[in-house]
Amino acid sequence: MRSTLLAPTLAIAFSALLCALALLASGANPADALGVMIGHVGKGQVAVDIVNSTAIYMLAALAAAIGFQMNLLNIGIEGQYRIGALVAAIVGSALVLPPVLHWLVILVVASLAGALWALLPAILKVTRGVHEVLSTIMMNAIAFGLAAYLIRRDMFGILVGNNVSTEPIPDSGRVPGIDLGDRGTVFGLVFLAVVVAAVYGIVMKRTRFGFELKASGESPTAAAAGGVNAKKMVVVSLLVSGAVAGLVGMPEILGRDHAYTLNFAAGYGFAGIGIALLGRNHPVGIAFGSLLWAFLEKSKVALDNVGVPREIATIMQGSIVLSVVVAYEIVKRMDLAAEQRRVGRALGTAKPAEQVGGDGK
Amino acid sequence: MTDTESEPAQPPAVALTGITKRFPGVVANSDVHLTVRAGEVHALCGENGAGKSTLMKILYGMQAPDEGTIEVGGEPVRFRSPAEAIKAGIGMVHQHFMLADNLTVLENVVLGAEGLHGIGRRAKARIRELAGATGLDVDPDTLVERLGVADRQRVEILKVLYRGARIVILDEPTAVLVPQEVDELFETLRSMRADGYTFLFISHKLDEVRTIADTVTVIRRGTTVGTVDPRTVSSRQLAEMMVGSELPSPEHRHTPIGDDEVLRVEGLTLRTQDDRTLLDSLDLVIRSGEVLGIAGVEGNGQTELVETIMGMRRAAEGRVLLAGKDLTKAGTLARREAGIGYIPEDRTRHGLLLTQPLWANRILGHQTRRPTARGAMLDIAGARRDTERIVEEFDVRTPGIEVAAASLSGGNQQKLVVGRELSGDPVLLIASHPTRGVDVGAQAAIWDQIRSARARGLAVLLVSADLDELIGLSDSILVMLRGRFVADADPTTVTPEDLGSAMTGAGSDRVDHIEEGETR
Amino acid sequence: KDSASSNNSSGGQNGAAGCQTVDKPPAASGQASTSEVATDVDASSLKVGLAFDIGGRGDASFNDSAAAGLDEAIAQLGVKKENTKELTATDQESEDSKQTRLRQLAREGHNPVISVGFAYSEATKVIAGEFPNTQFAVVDGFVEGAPENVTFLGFAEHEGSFLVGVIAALESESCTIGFVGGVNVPLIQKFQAGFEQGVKAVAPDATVNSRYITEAGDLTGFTDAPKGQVTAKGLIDQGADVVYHAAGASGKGVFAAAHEAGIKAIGVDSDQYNQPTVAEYKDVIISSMLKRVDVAVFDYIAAVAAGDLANLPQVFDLKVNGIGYSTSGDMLSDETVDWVEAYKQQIINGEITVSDTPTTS
Amino acid sequence: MSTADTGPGSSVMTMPAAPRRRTLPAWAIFLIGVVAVVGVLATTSYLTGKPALTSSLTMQNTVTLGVPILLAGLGGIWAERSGMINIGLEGMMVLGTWGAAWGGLHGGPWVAVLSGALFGALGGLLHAIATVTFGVNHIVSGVAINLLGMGVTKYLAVLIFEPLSQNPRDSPPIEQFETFSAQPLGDWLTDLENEQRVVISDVAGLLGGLVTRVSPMLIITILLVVGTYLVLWRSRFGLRLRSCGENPVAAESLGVNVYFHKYVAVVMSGALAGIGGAALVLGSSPSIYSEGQTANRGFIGLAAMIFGNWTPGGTLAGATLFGYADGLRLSAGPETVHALLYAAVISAGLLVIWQLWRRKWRTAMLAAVGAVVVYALYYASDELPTQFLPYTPHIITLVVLALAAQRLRPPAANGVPYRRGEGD
Ligand SMILES: Nc1ncnc2c1ncn2[C@@H]1O[C@H](COP(=O)(O)OP(=O)(O)OP(=O)(O)O)[C@@H](O)[C@H]1O
Ligand SMILES: Nc1ncnc2c1ncn2[C@@H]1O[C@H](COP(=O)(O)OP(=O)(O)OP(=O)(O)O)[C@@H](O)[C@H]1O
Ligand SMILES: [Mg+2]
Ligand SMILES: [Mg+2]
Repeated sequence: MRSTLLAPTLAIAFSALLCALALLASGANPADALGVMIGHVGKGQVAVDIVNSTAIYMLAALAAAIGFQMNLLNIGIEGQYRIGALVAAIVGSALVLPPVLHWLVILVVASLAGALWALLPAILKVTRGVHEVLSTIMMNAIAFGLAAYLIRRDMFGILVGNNVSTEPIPDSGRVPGIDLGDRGTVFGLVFLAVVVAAVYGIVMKRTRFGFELKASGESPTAAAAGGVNAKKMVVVSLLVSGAVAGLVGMPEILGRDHAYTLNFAAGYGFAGIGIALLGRNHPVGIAFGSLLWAFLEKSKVALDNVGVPREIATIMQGSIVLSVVVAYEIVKRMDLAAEQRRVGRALGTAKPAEQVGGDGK
Repeated sequence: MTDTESEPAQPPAVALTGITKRFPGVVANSDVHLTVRAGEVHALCGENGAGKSTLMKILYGMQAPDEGTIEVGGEPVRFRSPAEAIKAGIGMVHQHFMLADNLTVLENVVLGAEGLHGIGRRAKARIRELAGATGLDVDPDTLVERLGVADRQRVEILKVLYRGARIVILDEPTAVLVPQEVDELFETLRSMRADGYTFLFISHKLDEVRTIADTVTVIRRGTTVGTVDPRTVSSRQLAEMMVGSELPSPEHRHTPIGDDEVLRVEGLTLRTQDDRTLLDSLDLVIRSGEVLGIAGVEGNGQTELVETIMGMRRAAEGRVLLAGKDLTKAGTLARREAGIGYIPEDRTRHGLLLTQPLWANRILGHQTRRPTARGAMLDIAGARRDTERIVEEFDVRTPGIEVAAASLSGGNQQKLVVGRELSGDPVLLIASHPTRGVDVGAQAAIWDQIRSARARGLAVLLVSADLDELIGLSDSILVMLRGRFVADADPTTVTPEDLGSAMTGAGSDRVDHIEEGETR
Repeated sequence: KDSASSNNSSGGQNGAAGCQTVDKPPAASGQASTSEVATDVDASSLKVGLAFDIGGRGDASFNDSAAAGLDEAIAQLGVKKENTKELTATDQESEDSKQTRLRQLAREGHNPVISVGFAYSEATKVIAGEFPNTQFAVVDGFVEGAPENVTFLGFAEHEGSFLVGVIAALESESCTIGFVGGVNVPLIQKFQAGFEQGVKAVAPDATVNSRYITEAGDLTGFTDAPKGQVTAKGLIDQGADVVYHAAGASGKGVFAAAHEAGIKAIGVDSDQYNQPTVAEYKDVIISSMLKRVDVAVFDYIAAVAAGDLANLPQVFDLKVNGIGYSTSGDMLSDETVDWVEAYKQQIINGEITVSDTPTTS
Repeated sequence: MSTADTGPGSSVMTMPAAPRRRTLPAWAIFLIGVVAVVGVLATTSYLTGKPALTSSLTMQNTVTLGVPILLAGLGGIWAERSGMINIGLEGMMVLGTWGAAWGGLHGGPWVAVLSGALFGALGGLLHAIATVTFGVNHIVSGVAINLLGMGVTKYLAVLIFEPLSQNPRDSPPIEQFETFSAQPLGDWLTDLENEQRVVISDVAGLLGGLVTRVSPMLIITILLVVGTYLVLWRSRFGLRLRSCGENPVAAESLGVNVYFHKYVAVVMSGALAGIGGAALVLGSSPSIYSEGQTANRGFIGLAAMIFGNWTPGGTLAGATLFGYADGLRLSAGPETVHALLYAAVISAGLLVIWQLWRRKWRTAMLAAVGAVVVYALYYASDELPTQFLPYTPHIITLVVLALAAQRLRPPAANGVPYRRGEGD
């Protein structure tokens, strides 16, 4: 318990210190900057934006966490969510269905497309032993190519001003949000992220599947001896990871943009990897990590507004990840030593004095 | 106690005084005193976790003592790293091989000692020169991964010789060797002793100790119990010094073998990707209440046999039937569900999830069955309850079932694994080296559990490198060599030496109570 | 039918002497009207907010050009410097960050709020709805259904590109001409389309090879000078002796390649002959296609101050001097300038319609 | 008491592998590979009438685009051979670009290279502190360093460069290296190339590209490739370093200071990535730092390293592939890239013959089917959709990996946490 709270607290304090130094170096007042970042949350729709972004980051981080649970590094989330979003936008705009059904179909299509984009790396890994980092880096690049191809005007793209977009998704496919008036609109699919996180939490903790996933992650050899089919787990976890990744773009597309455009945001995949590690692959940890990440991301605008270099927020993201993991590591070592001490005490092995009796010299 | 023999004129090769080493929660060494004369083979005995390896690592500079002093050749020294110990003429062959598979023999040997003869032609020449002394006959440019166990052992000794060490620590060098290989090793040691080398020799096998050692020091619970002359004590006395109580042993107790055929293996063949044959058309049958022992030098296919029967490797040909049911195409989980329990040879790699709590380890391999699971959901309460039962029944010494498996000592880890594998009423237990590396008390407990399960009708396939254990527990023994069964021995009459001969392929014509062939 | 031209280069002969050209069009008649916006208005009461695209002020590209327009307004229209605010977008930011930025500017009382780059179109539409009394403008932007208070400052890049296409055709000896686009998106395709049409108008047999550094979605094509250089070298290797680029910062590499091979190059957006970062290569920059974002921004501010947005041009094109070409360095002969002016007049008069989509691909 | 016991020290011994047939030395395989590739390209160039496939310009472009990737890949080798995964190469490379521009402003191109190396090395040092000293997961640390690299660089660019260049994204231009050409040789090769004789002109073209307008950066890179090989495979220090990546506990038991070697390796890795950044700066014209200029080259470098089986020669091949395919697309255009399909058909044909000769019927069959499919694609189309062309090297990499990944051999203890005195 101590480790779960102590480590992040230490780490955030430490990275805040680092950034304060950087701010001082550039002649800004760290306290003011922090004040601006926090004050910013109360302004306009920023709070709602943070909530919306949190949901998106959560989905990306959950996708990454599913891979991490079994020691797979799915760098391909970036490509998977792009393909998921694009294919879902294309299919969603072509369909006419009653509202709820329409959303569900779009979400399923997005997941399938994301999973499909993870399929090749999964197959290459289990049949040919290709490292997933390498294959997913390649697939990310190729995803850009496919996206550029599909959005060509002779394919599925239409021209809107200087922008290219897919056909807009009809109203029945748009997921309504919670309108908070001046405060903005919370995406309806924020709840999707919550549901995915809850399902993830339960599956990991309570089900055979989660157990097998974690077991293969911790020790592939022990898992194999315990009857876990490692190859199957690799394929399944990469596909599930890809499926969740496919959903990453959905809150924005179904809740706000209603089409895939050239402006479609990039970078959620890499953020997701960082957040999953920050949250220790735990759903609650991921939720808080996403919140922190979203807060930092949104504060870039606020910092820029008061003339503070907004790169500070990026530096802060990097240094928080680094210091959190370092802090975790330190606290883990402390905990392990404490546990060994406890075991030692309980078993009495730490009391050699009664045994002393040797005379050898 | 033979202190008087040391001549005052010559200082001892090594003198350890008052060594204490604490680990978190454990005192590994506590006020240890040890004196090793120059030119002797000094054996170190003690039960698991007594602190032998730790003491040697301290002498070798790998760990720093919390208290105490070290003298080498009469000079007080303080090693901060192995490099300094090596400089002082100390070399160490570790309990676990310390070799990099993907480097060549040459590279493994010269690593860290590049200053002596470089890493090129001169070094190669020097290695060729020394190889003879160790009996190693391979090209120095061979990758170590291509070497067998005995050759790896030789490379380890070569590493020590190459550095010009005069004091050589051998930490359980014989654990993985068959009797003939042990004899060869001892030959090497004797001739080197004649050349003036000093040895510190660790072994659990007390007869070996009495064969080779000039002096024996016994360690118990991290401290020296005494130093004795091996010629004047019996193995039993030694053992009692180590344990502090009477020594149990694997005696053979016959129980009737049932008629039901539990496991039938027919024509089992396993090949590697590049088409080498690892298992060559093996047949065997085990009936209920029967223990079938498999003897063999490590690396002759026992691991592969067990893993193929468990479905962890895919057989190229052959069938595996459990109680008449064909499992040839089944996966590991299906085989477990059909009633096979599996004690793997390496519990930390194949048996346990080290960072998970004990109850989670109870679930492994039983994730589809009661009481640890219900449908697709885990039954965590059930798993907890049953873990408590195992802890109770198998005397697993732990402060609770929430601690990580890594916190348990090896023997207790092994008891947990055995308890788990005997849960859920298996009809067949596959036990690979079930007592390897566990201390005497735990060993006896594990033997008892296997015996009583057998009495209830369990069939057991036992693979062990401990020939006494094999002979003591088995109803019949098959000897494996290069992926085939080469002999069939009767445990009531066979001796470890006979078995050893058969295992190396040397003794096929020497013993009458070993029947040739691939029967059964 | 062949019309001989001057000593310059654009003779009517084939081969190394230059391209076979069509008849020289009649000399320019009529005048380009400058924008009708009054410049004697007093804008001292305006608070102007400027939201840049990635890069911001100083990027030596269209952000900088927009900034120049604001500076001009400060100098000429009496806008007070302290009443202006500039904010800049970050890489990979999401749509809501753009909205927050605009909202921030609007809330602080900036009016007008000008954003730079088509990526702001959608965000501006949303925020303009929230602040009906604030005037908004989007450089390069367009989106359907925007409220009244949004002005899209669009440009006829293809018209300017047509003119530099004329220059290229006249200046080429080999009659092979190259075009390097940064990223294959509709905006840059406008440049390609106009350029190709311009070349063909003068020299129907000329070859124009067009290449893009990256495809839609991969914005690195605008920042990768080495790849710009490689691309231009390839075009030069295939015979091009005039190259035109619309590749942002990658264009530096295009100039470098032209410089190295001793051929001619045409710049884009601003008068690159005078740009410090490429000063080394200025001797090959015979002209630049000018996209007068500064003019548009200035005119827009003036129009807001004067309260007559109605008179602002729909599109900043040749007619209103929103688009043009530069002659800095005096590397164009009078003859060439005559040709260009003649075509310019034809376009202004509507005798030539320049297409904004390339015929190929 | 190490918890992750998957380390090499605990590997279970099973049957030893059979002694391998004597294989050719690495350099011979490398040479045969080069000859085969040149042969295939020359044949394709001849049959499809696309001289650009083997022109000297293509070679020059390959060098321009390949060098930064190669340097990043070399950095990857250093780190991973010592057992440290370095996914932070991109961030270190970005630091290198800033450092190079900054150093170059003050002291010219040589200082730029040094300063790029220094800044990259600082990134490496941070990675080493996090992973070696604190035992942080290597990937996490790498991700963080990528973020930090970009954040810090942008921050510094605004702080230092903007006042000079009036541009927050660019530095002022720095002095470039003088290039030189091996003249008589270069001319002779150019003549040969222009004669368009089969094979000879192709070889002349490729060689010509290597010897004309040579930048000292290329020489530095080649020296670093050779140097990496010599240091890691032919020196005492290299042996120790590699042993840390194979079995750190064994290395420790022989007196090797594992922490020290890992530190050196990771810092060196950062330095090489930083030199890669410098190569990018110096290879741009004008030579400036410019935001976003690395464009994922660090990741591609990592890919080239894995492609190259963690060896300098292989990484050279991987980087060449990326540089070649990208350069060909940009400079020769889509039709020429299309001709690469033809090269693929020829390669597949050769593979069929080779597999038939080895009596691997199944593989031969698969290769034959592949050849037919690719040929059909080639025949049916004039051009590939341009949208996919930038990703040609990525697709080739996937195909090559699918065929050969089983031969890849990462260092045994790569990415495995190591703590002094905790092995057994
Ligand atoms: N690095 C370490 N950290 C914590 N505890 C340790 C460490 N190394 C050894 N120990 C503990 O110290 C005690 C002595 O261990 P050591 O390895 O010396 O035993 P040993 O006598 O060699 O036993 P074995 O016969 O099994 O080899 C054990 O309780 C062990 O768990
Ligand atoms: N008889 C077989 N049964 C099952 N699988 C086989 C058999 N023969 C080959 N394979 C599998 O087919 C694949 C290709 O086999 P092969 O060994 O012929 O390829 P190769 O030429 O060695 O190529 P590479 O090793 O580069 O993949 C391998 O994955 C191999 O395991
Ligand atoms: Mg030991
Ligand atoms: Mg093969």
